[in-house]
Amino acid sequence: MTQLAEKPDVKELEKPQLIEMLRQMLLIRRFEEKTAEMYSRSKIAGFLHLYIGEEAVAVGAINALNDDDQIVTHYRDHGHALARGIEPERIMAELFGKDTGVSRGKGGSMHLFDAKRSFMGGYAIVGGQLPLACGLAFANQRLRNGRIVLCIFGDGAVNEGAFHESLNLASVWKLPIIFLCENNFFGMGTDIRYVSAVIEVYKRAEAYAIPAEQVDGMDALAMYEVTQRLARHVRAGYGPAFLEAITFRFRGHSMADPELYRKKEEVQRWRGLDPITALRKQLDARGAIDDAAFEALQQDVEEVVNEAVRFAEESPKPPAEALYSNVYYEEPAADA
Amino acid sequence: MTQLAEKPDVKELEKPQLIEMLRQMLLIRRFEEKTAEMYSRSKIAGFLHLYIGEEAVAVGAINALNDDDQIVTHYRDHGHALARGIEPERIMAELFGKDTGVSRGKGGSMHLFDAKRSFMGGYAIVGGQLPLACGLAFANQRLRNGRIVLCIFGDGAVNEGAFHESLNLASVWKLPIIFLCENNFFGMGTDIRYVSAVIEVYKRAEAYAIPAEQVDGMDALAMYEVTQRLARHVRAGYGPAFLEAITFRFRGHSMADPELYRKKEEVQRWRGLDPITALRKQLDARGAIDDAAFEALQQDVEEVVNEAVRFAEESPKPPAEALYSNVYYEEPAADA
Amino acid sequence: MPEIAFREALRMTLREELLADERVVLMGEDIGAYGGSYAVTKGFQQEFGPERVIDTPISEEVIVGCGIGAAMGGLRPMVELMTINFSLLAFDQIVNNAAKICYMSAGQFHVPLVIRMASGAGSQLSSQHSQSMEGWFAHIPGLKVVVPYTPYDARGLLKTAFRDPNPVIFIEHTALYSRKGEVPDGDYALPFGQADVLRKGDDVTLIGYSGSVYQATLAADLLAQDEISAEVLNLRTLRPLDIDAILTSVRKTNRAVVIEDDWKFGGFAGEIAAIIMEQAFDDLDAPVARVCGTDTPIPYAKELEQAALPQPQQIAGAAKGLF
Amino acid sequence: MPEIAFREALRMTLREELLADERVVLMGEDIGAYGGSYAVTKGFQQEFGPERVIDTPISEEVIVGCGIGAAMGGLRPMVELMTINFSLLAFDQIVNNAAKICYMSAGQFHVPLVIRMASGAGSQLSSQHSQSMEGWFAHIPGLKVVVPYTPYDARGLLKTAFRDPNPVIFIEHTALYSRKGEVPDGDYALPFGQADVLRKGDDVTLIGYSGSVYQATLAADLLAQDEISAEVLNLRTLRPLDIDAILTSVRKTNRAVVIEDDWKFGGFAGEIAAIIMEQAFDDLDAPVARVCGTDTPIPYAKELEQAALPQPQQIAGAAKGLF
Ligand SMILES: Cc1ncc(C[n+]2csc(CCOP(=O)(O)OP(=O)(O)O)c2C)c(N)n1
Ligand SMILES: Cc1ncc(C[n+]2csc(CCOP(=O)(O)OP(=O)(O)O)c2C)c(N)n1
Ligand SMILES: [Mg+2]
Ligand SMILES: [Mg+2]
Repeated sequence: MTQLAEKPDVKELEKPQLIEMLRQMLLIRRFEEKTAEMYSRSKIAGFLHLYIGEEAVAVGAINALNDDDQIVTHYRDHGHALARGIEPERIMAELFGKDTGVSRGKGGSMHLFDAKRSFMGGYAIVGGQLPLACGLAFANQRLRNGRIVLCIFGDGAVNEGAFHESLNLASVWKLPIIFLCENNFFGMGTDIRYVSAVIEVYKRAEAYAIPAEQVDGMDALAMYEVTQRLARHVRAGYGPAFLEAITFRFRGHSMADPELYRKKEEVQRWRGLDPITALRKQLDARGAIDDAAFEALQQDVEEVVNEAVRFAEESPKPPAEALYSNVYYEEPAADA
Repeated sequence: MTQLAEKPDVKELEKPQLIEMLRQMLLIRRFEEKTAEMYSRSKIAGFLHLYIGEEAVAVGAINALNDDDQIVTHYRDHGHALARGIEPERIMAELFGKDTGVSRGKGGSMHLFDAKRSFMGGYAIVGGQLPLACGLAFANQRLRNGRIVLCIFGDGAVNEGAFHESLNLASVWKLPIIFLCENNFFGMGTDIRYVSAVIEVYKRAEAYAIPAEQVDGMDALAMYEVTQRLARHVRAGYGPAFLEAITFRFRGHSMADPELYRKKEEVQRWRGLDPITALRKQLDARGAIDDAAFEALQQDVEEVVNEAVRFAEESPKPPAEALYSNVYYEEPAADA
Repeated sequence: MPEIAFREALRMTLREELLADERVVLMGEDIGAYGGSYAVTKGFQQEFGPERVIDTPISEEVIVGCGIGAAMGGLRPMVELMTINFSLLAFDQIVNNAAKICYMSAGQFHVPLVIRMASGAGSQLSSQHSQSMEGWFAHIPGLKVVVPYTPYDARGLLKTAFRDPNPVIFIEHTALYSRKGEVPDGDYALPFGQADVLRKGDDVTLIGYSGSVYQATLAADLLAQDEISAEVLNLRTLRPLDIDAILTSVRKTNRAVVIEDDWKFGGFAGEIAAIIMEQAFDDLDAPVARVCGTDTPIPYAKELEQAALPQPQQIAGAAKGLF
Repeated sequence: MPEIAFREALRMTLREELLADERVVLMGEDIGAYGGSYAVTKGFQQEFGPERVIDTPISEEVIVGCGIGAAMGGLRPMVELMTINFSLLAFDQIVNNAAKICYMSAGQFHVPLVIRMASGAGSQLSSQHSQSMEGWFAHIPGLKVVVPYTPYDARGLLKTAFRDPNPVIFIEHTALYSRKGEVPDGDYALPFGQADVLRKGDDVTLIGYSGSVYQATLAADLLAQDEISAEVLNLRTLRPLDIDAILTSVRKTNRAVVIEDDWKFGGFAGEIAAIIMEQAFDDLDAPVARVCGTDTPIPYAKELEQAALPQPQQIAGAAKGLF
């Protein structure tokens, strides 16, 4: 693994980098709107969990990491995968269940993987990825490769035993992990206030002597700033850090969600805090973008997403033999 | 269940009650010394976990509860069973694997049960009894029967996922439970400092907004005082409480333990703080006991323990059919 | 008799239990405000209140352990685990506590607990969300394992589950929730351990449970086209297992195919095959055939997933192979 | 060849792996300062340091998950779970992650992890500490399951486990640790999926694995007294399973008894019996017999516990019943 240079401080971010972050957020938004459309047209099946509204969390945090830092996340993973730079068409192809998908059609929406980009996977058992993050970080520590792990999970995962065991182990062994909790106040249809003894999630990290912060997850630059700061701390060998990002999902938990459990007004209020509008304003203030440039970005993203759909549509299905491959490890083919 | 009167405050404990507590501690001590002897004579088999050195925790805490409050504990359960008033001979018979044992020879040392005394069992999967405590307390809450649950576990159990899930649930649902952690600084051969991010166990309860205290587990009266105070709080419906008792086991983890992991000096230092000597001094100061009375107690306990062994020896083995009974619930026989 | 959906049969019964017995409480993830991930408890929290129909944290181990303790403590709890895949997180509580407390305490305590969970594949949920582990529960002494196929089964067996003083694992195949079937208005209960001869036949016995019974009936249709008369057996419960019904049918047809969504190797179909061959060896004209899931995790892509599951054509083919 | 104990064979091999490969780390509860609850790693922490031989918190789920992640991340970890009973707390990690990551990622990641655990009953540890769930692991595609009987097996198979790029569940019956057997000094590895004909015979095949092979050999002695020549098959691995060796032997003897400590109903012995009857139906003079643990939790009392486990007399009796 080549150790890449650290990313610049938020204040030193140049125009192109700021624009790129905005582009990624627009891409995630448009990409997911399209997946919803494709789901209703039965091009995509299974569970589809949209990230719309939470884009700033993924884009801010992941852009602040080194490119070879590892990411391990949950089933709501499109945003994280796109922010990490995985090709939209290969993600769309995965959702279409095609052989050209990132997981060759075996994983689907909840299980995106990309070894080349140290994207260690989306996992669908709530809390199940936290122990894996400990192991990945443990390996980094032993191999002294300078890589850290970004472990992403939701507010609902905090009540799983795996959360407790993982934070304790990470703290005792000083593992290089940033635990990033995307607190969108709901675990499926359950309000965090009814199921969590302490609703300020970051405070629970104190029980493990892990430094913890809370951040506005609707502000991409704030996410970038705090993630980079924590990454330095973690990379320096001081042990894990915990970050609670306050955010909100604008859509239902999954496409199947009737949303009986929350008020339209609440959703509306949050839509008013749209992270994309927010970042656009910030860039505007820095004179980094004008309307024309913004529309150009939208244009660009629109084409990328349409191209992704075309690619997915035209891609071949996995061959019948694929059912039986990869159950056990196989020597990689020459091209791999 | 008849609701019994609460126990008196520690200052109001009368001489007979104080003497009884001392007697219980002597009984536990002598009983277990005898079980060790019987183990080496192969009268007892399996795992045998001695409580010697920790007697004040069980005696102080359990005497402060109402007699119909429920106790659920771990495999190191002889002390808790004796303090709850279960007949020594029926416990010894259980260890001998006899039909007259509290669990009719099916449970052995790690699984003592006594429904009549609301002794809900000793459990051998570390942390496995905490979820049960939540359920028992939940039932008490719904049945409004005024009973609370004393859930006993060790410092090692604190790192199990079950601990986390149970404390969170108990707090959110305001369940009537006292979580009693017997912190003897070792989980089997592992020093708490190497495996727990926060070694002051009671502080971990803060992550669940559960009021928590630390107490000298070598002081029976201090145990009594704090347990009774917490019991009032819990019984009043304010939700669970957490108590960390600092104690030490004078013997190995189990009879099989070579004790490679700790220094003789450390054990000696703690033996100097013997909880029985300590309580005897306190009673002496209160003029509640003199040497003659103490020797009488020892005499009495000696006879009780010998009688228990005789009873166990002479008791019949379980009938061969017992292997197949109780796999599923059976209507109780007339006498039960 | 009126036709209602499998889901309705469950709802009807759960409502009756909630109305009939104060001690009945339902606990689980998203069974309240959300209405249940498969809408089985929809509206219940509004009707019975959050004290009776309780949303839990995402903490499978304590949800189940709490159900066990509540049952020991005098309530009549029903715990919903959303899906069988998540039961792995509560396996210790189920195997080491629920199934053993009555035994270890020599009958001083027992655990009248119903644990419901959805099972099965077929909705493109990929490997972690598509498992069928009914056989693992059936392996454990101390548990009872219920696997209804029809709405009639669902209602009658759930009733019995709430009358049973032991821990009952009640498994619902997701493909069945919306399927309709006749259910009498009146109250009735179906005993555990009594299989149902869903279709009479003379040439071969197709044995299934839960969702796989449906595949068996489709296979029976295919076989009928070839003048092969298949008897279809719906097991209804795996523990206790109605061995008599299985042997009676096989002694008549002299051939059997066992169908199971779960992996074949080390699966429950092997137990059924072994029992038949042990006890009806001389009645068999051919070894018992098994048609099960492929020896792979379940993939996401539709065609691959379908290929991983027992198909009517395969079952019919296996049956014909016995002649 | 020198005779060494099963435990020694494991120690020798683990030491070699630690010496040979920097990436090898051992993690588990009490494997360091305490020396391992069955003394398999005694002295290792002193020799290799706490960085290589690591005491973990009592947190089975993260211990296993950490092993999986470490394996994905480039190490060669060995996780010790103390006993198979505690593996239930890590079942989700084993079933949903270890066994599926290679598949779900289409081979982009794999999990070269060895998970060791002690298994079996017979020491009066009562219901929660006496289970044998080898068959459950064997049921899961993506895992390999190793069940050594002799010290020779233990050394050769553990070597192979460390060479395998997949998650390997390595199960050690507690009754075997102190048993001695011949082990060559030199380095050697035993391939997975090759059973061992421990004793040649013509009249009946006794099939066992891990601890149950010992009962099988005792039964063979009893049968010899009645002029019945029993062949004893030691399976060595359950996944992959050496079906050829089983069939070859049964085609010769025409009779088979499968012995397993675990509960019979829904257990792995049923799979073996089913396979034999499916593939050697016409070679059988009698249905395959199974001698397994009783359908009860394991009780504490000595006589009751012994009655719950397969005994040589029972095995011999079952074998005679086939004539
Ligand atoms: C162990 C487990 N239990 C339950 C589920 C079902 N489930 C899927 S997502 C989810 C809610 C998770 O909420 P949160 O962690 O806050 O993430 P979010 O969906 O809000 O991003 C639940 C209960 C599951 N997948 N795994
Ligand atoms: C789930 C589980 N893991 C491991 C064990 C083995 N074990 C038995 S007792 C014990 C140590 C527990 O220590 P602690 O909770 O501090 O209680 P103590 O023995 O010190 O009273 C361990 C690791 C077990 N019984 N259950
Ligand atoms: Mg959430
Ligand atoms: Mg301890």
